Amino acid sequence: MPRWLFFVSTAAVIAGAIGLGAAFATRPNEGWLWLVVNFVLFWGIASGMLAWAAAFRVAQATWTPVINRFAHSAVRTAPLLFIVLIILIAGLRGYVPWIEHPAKGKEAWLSVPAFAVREIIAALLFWGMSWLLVRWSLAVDAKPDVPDADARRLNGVAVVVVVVFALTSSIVAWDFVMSLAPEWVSTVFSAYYFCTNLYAGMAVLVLIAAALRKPLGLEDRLKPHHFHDMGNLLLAFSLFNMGLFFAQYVTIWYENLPDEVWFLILRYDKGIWPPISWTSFILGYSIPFLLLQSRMIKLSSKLLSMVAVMVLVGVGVERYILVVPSLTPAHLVISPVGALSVLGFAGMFVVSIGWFLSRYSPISSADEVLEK
Amino acid sequence: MAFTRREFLRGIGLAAGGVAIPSVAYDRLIPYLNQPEDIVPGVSTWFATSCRECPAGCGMVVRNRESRVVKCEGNPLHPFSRGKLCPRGQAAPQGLYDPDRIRQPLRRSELGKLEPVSWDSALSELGDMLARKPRVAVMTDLQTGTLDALMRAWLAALGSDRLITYEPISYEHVKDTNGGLIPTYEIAKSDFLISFACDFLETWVSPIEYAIEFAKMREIRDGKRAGFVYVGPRVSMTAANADVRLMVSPDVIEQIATAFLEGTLERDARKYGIDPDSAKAATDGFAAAKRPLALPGLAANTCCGTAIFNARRDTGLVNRSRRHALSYVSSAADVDSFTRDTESGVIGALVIHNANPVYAMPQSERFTEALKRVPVVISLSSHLDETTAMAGWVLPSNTPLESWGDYAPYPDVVNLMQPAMGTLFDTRQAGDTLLALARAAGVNTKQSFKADTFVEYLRTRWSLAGEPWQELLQRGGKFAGAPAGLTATPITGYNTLGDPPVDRRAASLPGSTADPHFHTAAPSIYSLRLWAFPDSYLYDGRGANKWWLQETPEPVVKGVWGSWAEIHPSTAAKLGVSTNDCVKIENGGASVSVPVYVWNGVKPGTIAIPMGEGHTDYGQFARGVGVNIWPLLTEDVPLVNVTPGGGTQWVARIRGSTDQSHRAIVQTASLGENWSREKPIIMPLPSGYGKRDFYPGNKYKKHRWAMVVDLDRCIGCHACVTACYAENNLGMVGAEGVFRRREMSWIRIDRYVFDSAGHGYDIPERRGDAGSSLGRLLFQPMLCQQCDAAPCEPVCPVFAASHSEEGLNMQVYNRCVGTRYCSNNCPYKVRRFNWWDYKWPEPLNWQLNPDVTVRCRGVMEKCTFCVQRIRQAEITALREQREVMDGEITPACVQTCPTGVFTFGDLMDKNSRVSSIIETDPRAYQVLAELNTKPAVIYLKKVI
Amino acid sequence: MANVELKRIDEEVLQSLGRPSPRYAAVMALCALLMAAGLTAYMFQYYLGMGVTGLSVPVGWATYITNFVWWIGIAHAGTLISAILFLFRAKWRNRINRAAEAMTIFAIMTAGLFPLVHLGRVWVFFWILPYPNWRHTWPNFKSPLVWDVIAVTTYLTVSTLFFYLGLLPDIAAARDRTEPGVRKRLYTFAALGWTGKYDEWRHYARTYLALAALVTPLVISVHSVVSWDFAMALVKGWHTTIFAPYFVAGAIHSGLATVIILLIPLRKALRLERVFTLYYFEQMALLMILTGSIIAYSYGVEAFMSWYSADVFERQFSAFRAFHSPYTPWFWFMVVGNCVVPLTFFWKNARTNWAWLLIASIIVDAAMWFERLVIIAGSLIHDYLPSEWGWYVPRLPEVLMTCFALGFFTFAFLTFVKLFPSAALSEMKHDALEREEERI
Amino acid sequence: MTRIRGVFDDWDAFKDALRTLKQARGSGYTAYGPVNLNEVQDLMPEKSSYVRGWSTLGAASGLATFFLMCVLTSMIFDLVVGGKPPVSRVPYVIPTYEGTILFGAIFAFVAGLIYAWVGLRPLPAGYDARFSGDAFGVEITCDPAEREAMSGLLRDSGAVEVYEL
Repeated sequence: MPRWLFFVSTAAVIAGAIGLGAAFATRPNEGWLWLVVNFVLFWGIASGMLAWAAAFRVAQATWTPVINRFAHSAVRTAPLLFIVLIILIAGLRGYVPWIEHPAKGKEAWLSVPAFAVREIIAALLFWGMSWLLVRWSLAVDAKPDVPDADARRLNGVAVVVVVVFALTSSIVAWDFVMSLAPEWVSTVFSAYYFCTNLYAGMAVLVLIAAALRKPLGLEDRLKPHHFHDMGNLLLAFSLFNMGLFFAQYVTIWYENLPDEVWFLILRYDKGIWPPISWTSFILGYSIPFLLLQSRMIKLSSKLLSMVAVMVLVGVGVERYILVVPSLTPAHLVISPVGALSVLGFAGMFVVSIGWFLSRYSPISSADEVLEK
Repeated sequence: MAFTRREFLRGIGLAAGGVAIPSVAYDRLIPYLNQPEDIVPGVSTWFATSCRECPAGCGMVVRNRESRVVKCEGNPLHPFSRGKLCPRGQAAPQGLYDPDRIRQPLRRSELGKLEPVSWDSALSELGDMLARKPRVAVMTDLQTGTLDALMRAWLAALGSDRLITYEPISYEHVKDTNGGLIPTYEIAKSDFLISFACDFLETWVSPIEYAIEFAKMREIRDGKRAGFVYVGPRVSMTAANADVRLMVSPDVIEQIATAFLEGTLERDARKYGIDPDSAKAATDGFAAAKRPLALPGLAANTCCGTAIFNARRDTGLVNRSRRHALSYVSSAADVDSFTRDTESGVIGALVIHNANPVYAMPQSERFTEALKRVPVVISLSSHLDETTAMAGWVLPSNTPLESWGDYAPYPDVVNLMQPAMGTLFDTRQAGDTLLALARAAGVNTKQSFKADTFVEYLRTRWSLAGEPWQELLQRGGKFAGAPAGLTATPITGYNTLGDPPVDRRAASLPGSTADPHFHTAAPSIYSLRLWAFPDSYLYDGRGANKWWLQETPEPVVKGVWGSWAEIHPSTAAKLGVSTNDCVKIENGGASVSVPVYVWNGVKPGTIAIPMGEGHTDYGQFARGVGVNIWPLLTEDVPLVNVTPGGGTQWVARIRGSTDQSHRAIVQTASLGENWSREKPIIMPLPSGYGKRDFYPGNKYKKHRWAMVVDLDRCIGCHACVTACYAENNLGMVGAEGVFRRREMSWIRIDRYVFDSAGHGYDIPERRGDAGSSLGRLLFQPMLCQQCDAAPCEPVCPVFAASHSEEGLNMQVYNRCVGTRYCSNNCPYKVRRFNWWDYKWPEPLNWQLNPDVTVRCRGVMEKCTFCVQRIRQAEITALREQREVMDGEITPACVQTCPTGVFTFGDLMDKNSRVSSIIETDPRAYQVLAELNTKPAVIYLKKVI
Repeated sequence: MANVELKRIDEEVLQSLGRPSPRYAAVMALCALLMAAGLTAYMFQYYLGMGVTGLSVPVGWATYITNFVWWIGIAHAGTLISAILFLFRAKWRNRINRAAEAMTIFAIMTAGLFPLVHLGRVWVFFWILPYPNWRHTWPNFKSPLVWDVIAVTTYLTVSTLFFYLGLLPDIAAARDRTEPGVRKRLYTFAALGWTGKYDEWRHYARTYLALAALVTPLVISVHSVVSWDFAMALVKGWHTTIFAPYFVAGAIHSGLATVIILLIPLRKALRLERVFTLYYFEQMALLMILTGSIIAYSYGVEAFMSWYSADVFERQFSAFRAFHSPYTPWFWFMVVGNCVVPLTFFWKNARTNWAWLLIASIIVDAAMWFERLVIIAGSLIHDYLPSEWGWYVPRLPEVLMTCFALGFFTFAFLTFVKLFPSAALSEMKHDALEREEERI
Repeated sequence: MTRIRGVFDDWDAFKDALRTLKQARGSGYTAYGPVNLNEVQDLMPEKSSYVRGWSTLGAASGLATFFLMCVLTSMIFDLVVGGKPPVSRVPYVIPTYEGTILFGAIFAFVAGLIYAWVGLRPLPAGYDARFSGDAFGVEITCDPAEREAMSGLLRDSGAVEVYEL
């Protein structure tokens, strides 16, 4: 990876560490808050990327050997996320409301041990499977050709990863978002979470592809039509996610049931949060949807990566909106500290995938054969 | 007792009597050429008269629109019914408009068919016959006062005195145990009531009166209320209202009474087959009581038990000086001897008036045979009932709503009757017929009756007593202390053949004869105690020709349109039958086959069947529905043989679970604790919407109608349901319709078991409401909640369901396309769909309320809070340039409820009664409040 | 040599337009019979009232609405195959899309009948449509039923346009290969004078792309809207936010199954074995694994959430549906049929076995129908007030109307495949040439 | 001006012809064929098509129309149902969405037909039925002088038949 990027991201990491440290030192609950936000965001992106790799593999997509390998790189963020998860579990008391006021009838599910157990199992399962996927894909690179056995086991694990991705993302959604507002229930929410993860994941893939196209000399491997296709996927998912969002919103709006509405009213209807929420929605979904209508944008890696950045910002702010208001309904929590922490995580993220990509060949030969 | 202006107007029947109003059948609206003096098109006239649907004799005012009777309501001036009516009273117009009424005189031809004949020829022929001085007898239903006097005078004139006042349910044993009369039980004064199988809230003697008194007695005064224990084999509606219900076999009721007095009840609980806890509860209540009072049922031993009880603990609450008219019913002995005479052929001519012994008489076939031996039988009934069907001559009488007369349920209460509309068919007053017959027989009526017509006779009789006729007529009768000359003379039975009065008590006291451990040593599974109870609406069977009564569900089992036999699951297990299987019941040579309904609301070893169904005649609504168990009643509670088999037949019931499944639908507050609201009331007003609502709700300009329903007062009598049928032109769906869950009632009485285990996943059909004995029942009137955020409204594609600016959920029939989405989305399921075009066979359609649309097939309908009455009041107020007064608007259900469950009013008016109740009463809650529909019907918790 | 290949394609496909065999005719006659029966039943309902159905007060919707939802679902696969896969450039769609699209059109028509059939006063159905009128009354655009009307009509219109556009060049091909006569005149008319000029092709391609791009979001939205008929209500078992994606997946699921059911006999009947080869069926089978697992996910989440919600109604209801309801057997049938059966397609020799393909698809379709019934009637029989719990059993008119739907659909489809080329000629030629490219 | 048409049964020959024509003339020729392939489109003189623009326009108008319909009708007929405001934006998204697609599609279709000049018209004189089946055609519009050269060009690039209209 380019040195400048390395330095920048290391700097970011340090800044973020300082920021979070400061937060915990001064206002611990805020520190926890930011930690949760970052976890939800980056777990989402990383798992989304891997899910793409698996999905392309399952679909036997013919145009993605490079993109798949970029996606594989997300597996390197596992240690970081795992550590954060452990910290979060250890510090549950610091931010979840259902420990001092147990939610009636939900004690079985919303209890510290249950929480810890299922989260750790989920993490092990997902990252374990993804690790297998990546490892087996790398193993193929070493070989001159692709033995059927390898191809088959790769397909197999890919399917597993896709399934596990859906389940584990759902659990993360329930535990780190829904459980913060214990009375709230929405069946589509978990699906919404992992679909937006795929969205964000694709955005990151676009960025990586745009960034590393020249440095790795992949001009002939990443033709405009690759970006066009990725752009179309972004387009499709921006619409689909808006659809899911609307499905949830209209359903809850229509019957106005006290248990359901509060979560949405707080964020999208009354009080201080709606401006932020709607901004994130428009920035993350609506505007990209409109921009991506244009073939020209989709074909150019530069313009497309701008859209991708927009998407990531939108989704990031949305994650913040999903987490924070449940804990501090009355007042906004916006501080440089928070910004820094996000920066820090972003830095870690870049470092880890950079490390991966500088290690391994950017072309997954297992998928390459499919092109032929 | 305060009146609103409206009520008062009703009270004084505007039409001062005397004018016979022509009844015209329009097919189109044509303005009057010359207007009858007292008919203003579009304005109703109210006539005060007396209800004659049962011997209770409640006061009634009848609403007449364009010379047609359209609705009956209680007479607010009446001393004991106080403006309330029971379902039977409400259904009176259906008797009047019964499509199968006898429309002209009939005589039996050689071929044995009844064929039309003109009055003149009938009278002349019968006159000749009577002139030949046969031994004449008259058999009538309970009549007091003028008609009674006339009948006896008429008999005398024809040289006879055989007048039999026949009431199938004669309260024989109540009389026997009270020195030959039926006293008034002043339950309101008592503080502990024991009912020995006495269903005084449905059918017993004077249900409305006792319901009102009951409500008074049950009022909570400084955290206390009078206790009520029911002893009996079946959960009747009355039993469902008891604090403690002692489910015992009919045979031990008398022992229970003594056990109470001797305080051995708790000890011997097991012996009597009742659970010790309830026994204890009952005993404690009794011990604490200062003025306990027992009420006798129909069976002999219940009466004996009561007699012993009231004698030992005499608290002066049994008022024998105020005897009920039913005291004058001919005793069984008289009927017996009369039957014997008839058999012996002494009776030459028998005039039958409204009595129906052929249908309703224990072991009736004996009487039927006897009747065949009477040469001339003349029936004066208005309906072709079984007895009339056997008569040689039918000289149809007017129904009570078309008749003059008087009726004195108590010495101090004499109701006057006046026609509320002109005669519908070619029928006459019974009195006039009698007079005409006498004249035809050569009697000079002017001399011997001082009158040529019955009206004349009546008026002379009253004016002799120097009564202000007009005023009394307007008030509906003479209510304060009857003056001399008007008291109905007591009749103590005739034994012209001089045989001594038989004491039938000894004969019919299974309690005293049978072994007291009877219930423990279970009877052979093939012989059960038959507990025949008068149906809440059909009574002894006389209501069966009115479909409102057929379709109003029995309060507890919810059965309609037919008979069923209630048996306990354990008994069912022994018999090897389940709900809807038929069993054959035999006794005294008669037998019926009837489907069973298995549930735990009845004592093991007992089989309970309602009376009143199984008519072979009596019109299209009665004929062939259910079974008639009168022939089986060799004694009060006979042991009958029950054989399973005979196929299956659906018991037409309004089904659904009685199990609340922890949903807190009927909420309860326990007596003696200090109550508080768990949840605040979500007002159906803009103030009810807060920051947890997505939208702002409705704006109201002037009114927001709302209702308070006091569950603690509801006894489940269904008067409101029938009133709604009458007021709002609800269609008849029949047995199949009810079976398919298509009943049209806009208001229904749900009932839930209080201590339900919560295993409420399926409907009783498949669970049979198991469990040894049924828990306490809670009644809940359920009608459209007029929600402010109504789920039914937004889903309608065409705005047929929308919200009025007075807060009502409007249903625009003309706009409705019938998607039924609103009904699906109504959590209270109070919307009703027109599955067919419902028919009102001529002339039943004459009763239709002209203020209410008749809905066509394919549209949804629902409770409107009687919007027509609301508009009426608003218009009146407008005309008088004032605001609508609180309490001025009374929807039909509110109007007729005997116990005052409902309060209707305006929420925008902070001082209205509804507002203040909702504000202050800690028992107030909303059903399914968690759905945030903001209902405008606020319930007050049941007090347990 | 390209043209040999192209000629072969023409011959193979166009031969299917020949005179129908007796057996073929017999099947159509049977369909006609079913339609007649259904119409008779409907006449009774029309003249007597909704009373002839098994509906009641707790259960206002059942078989009719089930049919509506089910047929709309069937329709989705067609659009999916022809539009979405077109956008994803999945080659394998190109042969089956014609049949699939035809299926879509007829399925929507069939579905469209039922909202009318279930109306209490069908003679005023047009009050639901927004049209200017002297009464100044308008439909309620907040009502899911109005959304339905708009969505379904849009869907019918757009997919018909899309379908016709795809058909255009093939009609021309047929036109040029039929002897003068009625058919020829029909084709000449329908081909709108298509000459195959490349200027025509250019605009044609853009239009096709535009329509495909529009119909894709449409197809997702239509079944979401249908699902909102239920999700908007507060009936337990209806009111849940996941319904939109869940119903869409279900729709495509049953749609794919139906395509398989239709094409397996068709390829025999029309001797198109070499056109509709096993490969295409395999692809659809694999797609069904995906849709099936989405449905499984939805079932799971719904059940879990009803427990998690700790709401007495929710918990009791899902327990009721799974264990105590009269529909319980059907509930489990739908779970197995929709989620487990498709999983067998993981095994190559399951998805390459004609018999199993057919059987599995039939199971899936049936299961999907019962899913709709269990959701619609099964929820209504057990809502908030126990006193109003009921049950539902369909009665003859409903059964016959369901038969009518099947008859109508099959009849229309069979007529179509005899009238127009049932495989996309131009697309197949396109593939043929591209394959040639690759060979060189 | 005369029109010369060459009929190709060989796909590559057809493309060669077009290639040469593109280099030689760049315009004044067109082609016929049973299938549409991008590479052929690339060899054609004319490339632009405004169908998409029309479709976008239609979509926009559909959006406006349906949203206004919802809002205005509920202003005329302003009934509060279920406590929801007469004009509530959330549910109106759905008709608007559908309307957008409906109009977009209709516009696209009509525009497509009009541009492609497909209409209910008799087939042009000299329409060659083979072009809808297995043959391709190249048609050159040139002035009579070039006639020989052009037909030669077509023959050389492998036309099985060359004729003049």
